[in-house]
Amino acid sequence: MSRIRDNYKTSPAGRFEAWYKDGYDPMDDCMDIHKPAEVSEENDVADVIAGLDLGDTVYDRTTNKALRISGHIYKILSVVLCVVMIGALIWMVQYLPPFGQPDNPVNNEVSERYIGSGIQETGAVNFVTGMILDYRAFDTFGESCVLFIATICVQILLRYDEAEKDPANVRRRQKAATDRIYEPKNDIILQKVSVILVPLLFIFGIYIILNGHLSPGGGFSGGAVIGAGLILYLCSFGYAKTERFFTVRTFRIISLAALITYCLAKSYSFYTGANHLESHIPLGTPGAILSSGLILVLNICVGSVVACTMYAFYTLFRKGDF
Amino acid sequence: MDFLRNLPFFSIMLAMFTGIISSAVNGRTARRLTLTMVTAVLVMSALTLSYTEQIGESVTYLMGHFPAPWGNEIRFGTLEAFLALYFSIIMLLSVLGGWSHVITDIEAGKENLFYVLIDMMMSSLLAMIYTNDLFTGYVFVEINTIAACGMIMIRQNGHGIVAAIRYMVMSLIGSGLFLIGISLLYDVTGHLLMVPAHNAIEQIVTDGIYYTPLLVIIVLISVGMAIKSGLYPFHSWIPETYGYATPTASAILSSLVSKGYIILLIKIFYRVIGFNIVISSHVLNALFAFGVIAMIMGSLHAIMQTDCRKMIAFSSVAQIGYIYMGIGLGTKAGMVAAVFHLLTHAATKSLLFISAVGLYEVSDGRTDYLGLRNAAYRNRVAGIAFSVGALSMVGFPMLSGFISKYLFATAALEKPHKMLITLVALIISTVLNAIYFLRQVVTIYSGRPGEAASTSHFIKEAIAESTFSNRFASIALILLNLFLGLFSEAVIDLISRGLNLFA
Amino acid sequence: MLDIEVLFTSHLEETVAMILFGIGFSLLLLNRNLIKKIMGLNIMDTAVYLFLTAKGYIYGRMVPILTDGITDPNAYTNPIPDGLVLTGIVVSVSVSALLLSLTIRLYDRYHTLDLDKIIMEWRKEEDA
Amino acid sequence: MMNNNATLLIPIILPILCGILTGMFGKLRLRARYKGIAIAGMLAAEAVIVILALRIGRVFVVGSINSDIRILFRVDALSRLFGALVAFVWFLTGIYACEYLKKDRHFDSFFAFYLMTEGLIVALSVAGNMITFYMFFEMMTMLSFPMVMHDRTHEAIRAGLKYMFYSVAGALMSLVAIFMLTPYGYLGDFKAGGILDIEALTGHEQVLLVSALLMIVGLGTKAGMFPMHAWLPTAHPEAPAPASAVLSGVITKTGVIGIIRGVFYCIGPRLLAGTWVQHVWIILSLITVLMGSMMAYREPMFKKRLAYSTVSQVSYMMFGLSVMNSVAFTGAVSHIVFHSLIKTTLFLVAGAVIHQTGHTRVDELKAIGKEMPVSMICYTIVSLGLIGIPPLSGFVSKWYLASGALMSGTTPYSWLGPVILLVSALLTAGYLLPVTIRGFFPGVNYGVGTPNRAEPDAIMYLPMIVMAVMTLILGIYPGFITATIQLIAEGIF
Repeated sequence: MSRIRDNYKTSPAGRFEAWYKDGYDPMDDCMDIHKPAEVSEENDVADVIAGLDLGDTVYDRTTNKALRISGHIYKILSVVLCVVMIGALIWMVQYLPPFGQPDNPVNNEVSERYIGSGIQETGAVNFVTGMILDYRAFDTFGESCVLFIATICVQILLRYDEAEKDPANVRRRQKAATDRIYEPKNDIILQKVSVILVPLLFIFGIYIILNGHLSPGGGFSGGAVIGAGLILYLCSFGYAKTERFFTVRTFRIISLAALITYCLAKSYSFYTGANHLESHIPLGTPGAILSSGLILVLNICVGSVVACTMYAFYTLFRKGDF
Repeated sequence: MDFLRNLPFFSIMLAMFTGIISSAVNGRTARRLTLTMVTAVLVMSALTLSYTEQIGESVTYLMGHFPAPWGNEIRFGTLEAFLALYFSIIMLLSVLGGWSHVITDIEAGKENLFYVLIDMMMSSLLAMIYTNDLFTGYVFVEINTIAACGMIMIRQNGHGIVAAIRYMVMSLIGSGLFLIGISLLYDVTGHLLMVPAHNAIEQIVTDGIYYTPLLVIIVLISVGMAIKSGLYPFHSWIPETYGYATPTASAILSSLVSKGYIILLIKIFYRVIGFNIVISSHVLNALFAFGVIAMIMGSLHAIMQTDCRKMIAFSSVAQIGYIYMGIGLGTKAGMVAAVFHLLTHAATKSLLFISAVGLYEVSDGRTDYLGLRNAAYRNRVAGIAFSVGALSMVGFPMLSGFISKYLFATAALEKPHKMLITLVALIISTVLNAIYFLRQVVTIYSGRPGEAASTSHFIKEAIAESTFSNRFASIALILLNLFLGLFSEAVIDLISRGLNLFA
Repeated sequence: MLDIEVLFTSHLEETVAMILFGIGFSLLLLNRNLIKKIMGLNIMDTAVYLFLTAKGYIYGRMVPILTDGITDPNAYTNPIPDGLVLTGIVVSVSVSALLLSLTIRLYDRYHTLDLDKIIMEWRKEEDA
Repeated sequence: MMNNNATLLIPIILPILCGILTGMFGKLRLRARYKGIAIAGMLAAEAVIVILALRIGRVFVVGSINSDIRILFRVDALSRLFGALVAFVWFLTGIYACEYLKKDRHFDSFFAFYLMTEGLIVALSVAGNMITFYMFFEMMTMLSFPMVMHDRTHEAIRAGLKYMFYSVAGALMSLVAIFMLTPYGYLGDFKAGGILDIEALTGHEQVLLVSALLMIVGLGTKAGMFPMHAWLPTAHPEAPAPASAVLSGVITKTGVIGIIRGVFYCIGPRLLAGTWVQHVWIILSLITVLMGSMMAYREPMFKKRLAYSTVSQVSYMMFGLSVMNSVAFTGAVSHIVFHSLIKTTLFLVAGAVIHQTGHTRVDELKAIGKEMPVSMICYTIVSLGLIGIPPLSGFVSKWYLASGALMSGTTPYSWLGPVILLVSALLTAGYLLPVTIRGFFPGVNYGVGTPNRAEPDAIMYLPMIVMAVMTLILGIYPGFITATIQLIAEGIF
């Protein structure tokens, strides 16, 4: 008998009757508001809402079936996405302009002007440098800002502060200490080699930077070479010797000065260019070191920034400080 | 008068310069510098807006000595200037609203780096709004991504870092697609500046050659930007990201960062590819479908949350869905609705995050439902602000949310085959919004009788002091919301004129 | 439909670039190991650079640096893609540095490089 | 634009402002008596202002949301009638509430929302086009549900949320209808007899019908019409007595007003007469009438019984509207007025009983008439009115309803409707009068001796007396109300 009554209560008709007798609240299901299992003394919406407590296993893929399935679905979907994308790209390739033909769309009046009248307009013999540092200098400025902000983020992550007291940083300090233990003390071969090699690297890097507008190279590559030299010196002689001429303060000053110079110089040239003013910067004779207006200065700025950044990346990664 | 042409360029450069300087000063100075910079950008953008309103057409500004096909350019019309103004307002209020938590959330000695990130974010947003060059767009998208990642992880607990790496991976996938897209575009058009590229594309469409790559390019760029702005299937990083960053970062991320990408996408649609070509390429239907799915799934996820901030974050999944749904309608009205909802969501989401700060700092840091009970009586301004934000999300008349829902519905009427889906999705999503937001509002206004006796009334001693600037920011954002809701006619008119200038 | 012959004669570089891009993309999206994700990112970017430089090259022309005074545009290859590649390289270097430092911090905390494991651990902490 | 008359704003802004002030200055420790005096005076002033400011023909354009939505207030006979009714009922209930909630924790918050809701309902009654009406309808919902969950108990909050979500869903249904009809000029200003342009509509009749049904059902939610009625019996008993009084008495009527506006002033009856929509509407309303009475008949809880009776009575109006002729329309609108007076009184009595004796079930109310005679006499008068005994006002409206139904050509409903109304009237007698009978004649086995007098304070029973007397007077001289309504009906049909 009771079974029948139960069946009736759960049957649609029974639920309908219950509903319009208002025994049953259609909003219950979607409102997620139920009395908690053990009825708390104080009736309170917060407790009510606690009814939808998602236990602690909800996010655990091993126990939560729905989440595991959705994870699988995501995996399958992403595989499908990859396959479709690669297929589409490769299928599209055959409709692209062919390789190395002079009449491709890319070889249009733009590159002609960069090459044809680049000398007169920028004074740079290296057309690529002339392009990135004069025609499309805003991109390049953005690029150095990318480098800058990446350095900032790495500092945020890896630099440890004496002021900080939480155990994680203590561990990082210990790591720094052990690092000092393991770094090569008197590795004769390494030191002798680097005594010869480091000055060459510095000179070569400076050469690349200074000839950025004349020959292949430029600020970024030269700066990378100098950074490599600094890192080599650090590896072979350790922090004690390095910090005699390169500390965090040096880093700050150099990169700040370089970036500010870059910013101001570029602002000046943008401003004059946009308002069709005469920028009183001599272009000099093409081919000479002191030529092509601001490009030399900008190369030097970029070079110093990049060198400092490389070194900073290395030391931050190695022990979280300069 | 003509000097005003320089202001957008000045604002970009000023933001970057402030960032560079801020890296060398201490936290307080960096904060002051940043606030000054954002205020200055605000004023400049307002002047730019008035200037463009006077001219009535969009201005092209050379970045360098060389005109369109050769040198970089920025270009600003009515809508760009207005967006810059709006974004700087939101940025200013978010920074004001949350700086007290920046101090507590961030390791000592690194606050200035946080403000560096904010400056860079501001400059990249401005550049993404103003730029007229695809590759510049890419570079500043990257700056924006890195700065956002820094903002997420600057809270040095494991949550922040895991959220940051998920965000980073997802948005790098997006920017990879965007990069290959613009490389292909450069390959088939031979231009990186937007206007010459557009002419080349029209040439392509007329004589049919390279049309297949063009379709693939449209798909790649749209998908890349959709991934970066967290459209539904790629939303998995959103809740953790917004839920665990420091409040200022949450507000900025949810209300500005994704919007910057969407603005860039709309700009590319209009200025580079041409809206008719985009419509004919049917990629908009995909965006529409995913947007509709996001509207519903985001709300469903949000209902299941117990943490207030994660609930807000999931609701912004749904709101992004609204925006893409509007774009996907493929009409001018739909685009206007999308842009207006973009503004609405920026205002409302930052309002919600900021007021949520005010709420959980008076309920000893708990952010779940039970923790927030009665909080509205302990901090009345935040309570009212949260309620206003929630009501605006639900689409309460006289608030901005109502206007954008109205715009979506009327825009849908123009597309008969999408009308029904849109209306139904709007209704379902609105009811779901009502469910979770009003549930939260009821919670913060109701407490257990024991504490109710002491706190349920607006009794002085029960009101915990939140920082003045937080209250100020909340009130200002409420006013912004009301402004959008009441004087929407001017804004909508401005948006439609600006979209005409986009092309 | 898909003309293999064209793919491997006149579009070889583009094809290889696209395949590399797909490899990097799949690594970045599917692989659970953080370090391999970063490798995937770099492969993806490199593919784009290969594509761009391939676009810049023209048969039988010189590198775009002024050699003995010739300013005829038809004597040099296209300088623009090289510049774009330079810019792109810097971007990818910065991003890789950021990702690597994130990886270091995560490894310090969770002692694994598997992103799924990390996320699961992290959700357990969060619920606790 | 026509003569803008900003005085229209006063009766809307004033209560909202006072409500906000009440909420804000709740924390200063005034004696509840002074607060009550202030609130009562304000309500009286509001009533006077409504009578003075709502002159027929006044127009005020608040502004325009965008090119094609204007927020517009315009007074016509209907809005004047309804506004006056609202102000009157609000005034009396407010006086009652001052006493009823004197010792309540949430005194201030209750009156804050109470006043704001009044302002919004006045605004809604003078709304000049559909979108304005919708906006104020929506706001009124959002601001009236805190009154339902006044006690902050679990049941109250659950009831409030239920009320909330039903109303939001209903309002959204009507919003869809509005959007679907927008292309046919639905957003224009109200005009008696419809504003849709017919030639744009040709070929889209089904759209029109579907959206008309959506609008009726959606707004019918507020009026507790059949498919969406379930919130009403939950919400009304949970609310404190004054709140449930105005909920039953006025707020349910806003749904009816909305349907009048949406159907008779925008779509126009002649587009719907004879279509399947009209049949569905009639059937739904008749089902609701019968079902409500039955549920009330078998309901032991006093307030819940009254709530069910509201369900049934409001659908009388729905039925009167759905048969779509002027006589039945007159009956429906006059029933709005009479029923709101009657039902408010009933809930006030129920509240007084609970307040004085704490009895909530009907079977506990033995000899209540001996304990609180004045209240029970008022109760008896208005119950007779609700049943429709001739000298009382309920009779007038039901007469109009029945005769209108009979002379409308819509067989079978033309005779089925009156029959059902009659049955429902009998049921009404069956569920209302036992309280009186057992109240005054507890029976022989009731304990002899003087019963303890539990008569409430005069402030509480004066409103009941006033409204009971109003019921009587309007029953004897219904002339000026029915005349006004007939004028309105002339304009429509």
